Amino acid sequence: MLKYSNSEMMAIAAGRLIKDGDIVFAGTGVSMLAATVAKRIYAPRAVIFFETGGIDPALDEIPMAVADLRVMSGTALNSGLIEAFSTVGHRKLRTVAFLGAAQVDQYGNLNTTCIGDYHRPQKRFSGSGGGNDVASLASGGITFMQHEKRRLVEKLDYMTSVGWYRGGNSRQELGLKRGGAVAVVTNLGLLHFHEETKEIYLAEYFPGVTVEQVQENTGFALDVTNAKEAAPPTAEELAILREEVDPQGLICQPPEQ
Amino acid sequence: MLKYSNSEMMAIAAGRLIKDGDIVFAGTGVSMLAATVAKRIYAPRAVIFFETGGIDPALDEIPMAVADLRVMSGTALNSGLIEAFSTVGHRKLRTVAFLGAAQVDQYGNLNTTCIGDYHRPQKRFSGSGGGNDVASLASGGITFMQHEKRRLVEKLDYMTSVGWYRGGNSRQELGLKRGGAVAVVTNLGLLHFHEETKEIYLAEYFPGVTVEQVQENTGFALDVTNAKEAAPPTAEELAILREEVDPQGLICQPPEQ
Amino acid sequence: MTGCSEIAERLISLDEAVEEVIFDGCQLAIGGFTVTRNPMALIYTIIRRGIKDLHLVCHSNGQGMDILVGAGCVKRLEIAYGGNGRYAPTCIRFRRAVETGKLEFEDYSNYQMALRFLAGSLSIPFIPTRTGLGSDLMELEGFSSEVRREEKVASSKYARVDNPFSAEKEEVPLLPALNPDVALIHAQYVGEDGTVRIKGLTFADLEQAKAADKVIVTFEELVPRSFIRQDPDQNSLAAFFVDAYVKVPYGSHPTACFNYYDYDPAHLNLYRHMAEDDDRFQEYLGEWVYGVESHEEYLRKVGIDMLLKIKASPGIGYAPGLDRK
Amino acid sequence: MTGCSEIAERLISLDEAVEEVIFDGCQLAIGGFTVTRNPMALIYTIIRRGIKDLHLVCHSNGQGMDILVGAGCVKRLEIAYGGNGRYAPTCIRFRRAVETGKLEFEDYSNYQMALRFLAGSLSIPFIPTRTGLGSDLMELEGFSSEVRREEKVASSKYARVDNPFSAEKEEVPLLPALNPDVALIHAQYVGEDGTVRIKGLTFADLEQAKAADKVIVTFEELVPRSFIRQDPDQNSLAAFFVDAYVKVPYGSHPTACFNYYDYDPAHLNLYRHMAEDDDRFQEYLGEWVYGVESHEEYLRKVGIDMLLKIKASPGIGYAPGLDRK
Repeated sequence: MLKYSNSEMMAIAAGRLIKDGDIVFAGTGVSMLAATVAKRIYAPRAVIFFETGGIDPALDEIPMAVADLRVMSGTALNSGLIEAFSTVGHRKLRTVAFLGAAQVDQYGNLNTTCIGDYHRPQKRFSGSGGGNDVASLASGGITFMQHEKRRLVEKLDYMTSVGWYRGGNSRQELGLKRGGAVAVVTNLGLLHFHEETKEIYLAEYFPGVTVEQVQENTGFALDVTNAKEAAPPTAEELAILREEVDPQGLICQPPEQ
Repeated sequence: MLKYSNSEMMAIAAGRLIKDGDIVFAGTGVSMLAATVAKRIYAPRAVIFFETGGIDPALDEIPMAVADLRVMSGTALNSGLIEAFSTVGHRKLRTVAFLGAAQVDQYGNLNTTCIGDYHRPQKRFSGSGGGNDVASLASGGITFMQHEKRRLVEKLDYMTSVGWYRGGNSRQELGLKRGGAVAVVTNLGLLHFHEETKEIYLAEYFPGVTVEQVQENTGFALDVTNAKEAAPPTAEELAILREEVDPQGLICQPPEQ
Repeated sequence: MTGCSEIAERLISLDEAVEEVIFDGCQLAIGGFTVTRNPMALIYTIIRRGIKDLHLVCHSNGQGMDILVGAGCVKRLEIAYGGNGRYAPTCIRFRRAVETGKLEFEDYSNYQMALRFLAGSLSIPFIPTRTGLGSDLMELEGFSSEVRREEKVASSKYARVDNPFSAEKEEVPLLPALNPDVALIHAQYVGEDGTVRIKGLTFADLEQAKAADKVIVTFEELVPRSFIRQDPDQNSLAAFFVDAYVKVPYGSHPTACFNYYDYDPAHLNLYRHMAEDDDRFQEYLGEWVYGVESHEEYLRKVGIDMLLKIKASPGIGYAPGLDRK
Repeated sequence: MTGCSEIAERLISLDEAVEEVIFDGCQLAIGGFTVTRNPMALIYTIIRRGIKDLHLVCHSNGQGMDILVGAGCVKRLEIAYGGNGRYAPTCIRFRRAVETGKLEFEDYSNYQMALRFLAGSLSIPFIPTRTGLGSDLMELEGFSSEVRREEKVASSKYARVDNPFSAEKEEVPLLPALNPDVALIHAQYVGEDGTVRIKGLTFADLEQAKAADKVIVTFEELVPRSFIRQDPDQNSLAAFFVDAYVKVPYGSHPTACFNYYDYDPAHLNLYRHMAEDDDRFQEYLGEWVYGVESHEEYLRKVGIDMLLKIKASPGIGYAPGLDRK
């Protein structure tokens, strides 16, 4: 059996969600790998771009920040923030945004701002950045996070970015015309949202993970009725990830032998 | 005595109004010549630019339109309309706009839209273009026109661009924070505006023109109490205009011998 | 990727592009400005194919707007400036159409129209402006209240709102965003990857393209991926904004295209002369539009002598010494 | 014109620029984004000169923002993102200052801050947005009502207005424009005529510069007029927007400058380590800011070995193979 690490599984599971032709708004870290794996395997016509304005960079090396020089090298076009964000929200484009978060709730809303009181937090994070913008404007959002009770929570300490808001039609009623949370990819599995209620549920657990383990690490009661085991990474997926996408191993360390 | 044509006198009289360091928003025709003469003689640090976005072009040849390729050749910077117009209105810049018009009234308001009813005019002109914008935003506006009774009128058929509006402080009260009409340059002389009332008056009549002639060709009672004769073009001014600025004679034909 | 163009399926002919994208009654924005980079080849094709009832949204459009109006393709026009510089201080068929009541028209200023396209490109419903105050632009509406109720027409010409961030009362005019059905752009370069590069001034072309539902780009030259990606700071529009590409050398003749060719002064003068009279204008259309089967035939009519005369000089971008009277 | 620089009188030193343009309590915007093109040399000079009570307005600023906050120069902060990418997912001195209540702060999103600078650059008082709806960005204000009454602080974080162009009721959020007292920009090229050219992504630098009352530009290289004017489509900012120029090679170290040098991973890691502890951070400032008399001395401390390691490869723009762990 192939050996692979947790973050490799996450990158590949998320990559499989990208459709050919999608405009993928990538962050750094695992989400960048997911986008790049997707483009090289399942979605050759996907276009990767960054909130900083670099469209379709060569990505011969992995960027360490969205403003890394590597996101402006070999691109189709370099522009500014206004152009980048207006592209994410453009009605004629199917744009998918990758997001990170410190907390997610059962409607896919995200916190990247703080733990505790906003004005005097126990722990302060980086803030929205482009997170709120892409969660508001993109056709769909995919979030990455570690699967922990304190991270998958009933109530966010601060709602930085809106997913399905309070479920049902509440997102549309806010005036957000499209988009919403597509999936949450954790180190334990893949979570989707019910079509009508917009409540989160476990769609897939990764090989080696049990449903109980997922439940134990979730801060609210999780619907697991339709959960099935995810397909493990294929040899091709792993080879591309390790040899082409992140050969320096900056993001994903392969598992210890 | 030096011979010169009417349009040469107009270009030079207007050029003399430019101060060193002014950002001059030029149109085509005589106003372009005025700006270029000014830069080559009185105001070497003046910057000429066009509403289309070309800043400080080489102007080795006279442009025939503000979108002429000659306004984008040898420039410091080529941009778009948004950048150009936001520059005209920038509070840190002293910007002077040259304008043309079919009609002007005694407060320096301009009509470049139509004669007769707006919806079914006897004569339709090109419309505002950037005229309203620069009249609203620039630090000052200088208008060129032929001196005729039907052009210097008590009431405009259509107020395309605002000068001093209804005089006094009425321009500021509209919400136009700066600017206003600086001068009207006609083929007969130079008209300025009273500091308080903002009413137009004859400041200078060109050599060979009489005050009576000016009055006869004006559609309202014109204050001529302070009028004096303008200094004729100097040999240097004419030489630069004819040899450097418009050597092809596209705008100003020198007088017949 | 394979050496072939990545945009092969979007690289179509003038007729196909007009057939697929433009429809009777659509709201249309055309790139360029007065005598420069008008998408003329597309415009001739629109006329030839008998497209009608267009709602044209322009800032300062000259040649392209005037011939569309003159050929009877335009029902409704929003515009800041209808002129061809010294070649026609007011566009003649435009003037005639307004004076004879043949056109629904609305006047804005140039900056205002550019801001309306900007707002459309940003997907915001309106944008404030500091111009227009006190003028008849804000006092008089060209469109009737019936027209105001139609699709793609803003419900009012302007709106006003009190600045909510100001302590004193300050009324701010708002401009309605524009989101045309189609934008037509002529560019110098398109890469094999579909990236568009416009050289020289861009006017409001990029805002128009990003504001529109569909975009057709005609271009002078198809260049390799390696060329267009060598300096991506210079590029203008990503491939995902473009719905159809048509390679059309001299595609903006008789208007100019920076670094490629100057405007054609003889043709602009001919056009003005022909436009001055209704019958002569029909003759002009017959000879230069309806009577011409392809862009290649059009260029043969213009003739190699003129194409050489207007050829732009490298490093200068226009044709120095061209007789422009 | 004479071969000498046309901007000679505006070409001054770092100390002169800070002395002449920046004042205690001023509202300051800094260009760049996280680990790229921060105007670090100017920022070190600000710290060294003891400027205080700054009102910093940022979108996603990393290194430059964090060291200003850490050095105690900042009283008030409006920000979308405080991070250095993988080198510090949350900027450490920023985090500490917020957690210990040492900072007046207000959160916006990145697009919102960029739009606020855009509105300022267009001289319009506000601009609509489609983001923020439903989130705590719009529910919670960081600034107190006292702070809201102070100069250069918008009277409210957002406003809402009914879209006057919509038949159905539709509430649209409005963002207040930003017009900082000063913007600091680091660019690759300045021409002898004062024209500024930024290569690679420009972030919100141009909007910040045009929104500000005063602009200081530091740059890598002063280039001849003939060079900067050869392709003016590439230029970023006209000379009349710039109040002071300072030539500072490696002026954004340890952040990156496209085509010139990559970020310095060793220095960013060192900074993170030192920033994690209050005393260590003072040591860092002592060694790298207060203890350094000039930018040249700073570069000698960085050392030629590192400057060669981070040197960008032409045609790629960054330093390939650089150890970035």
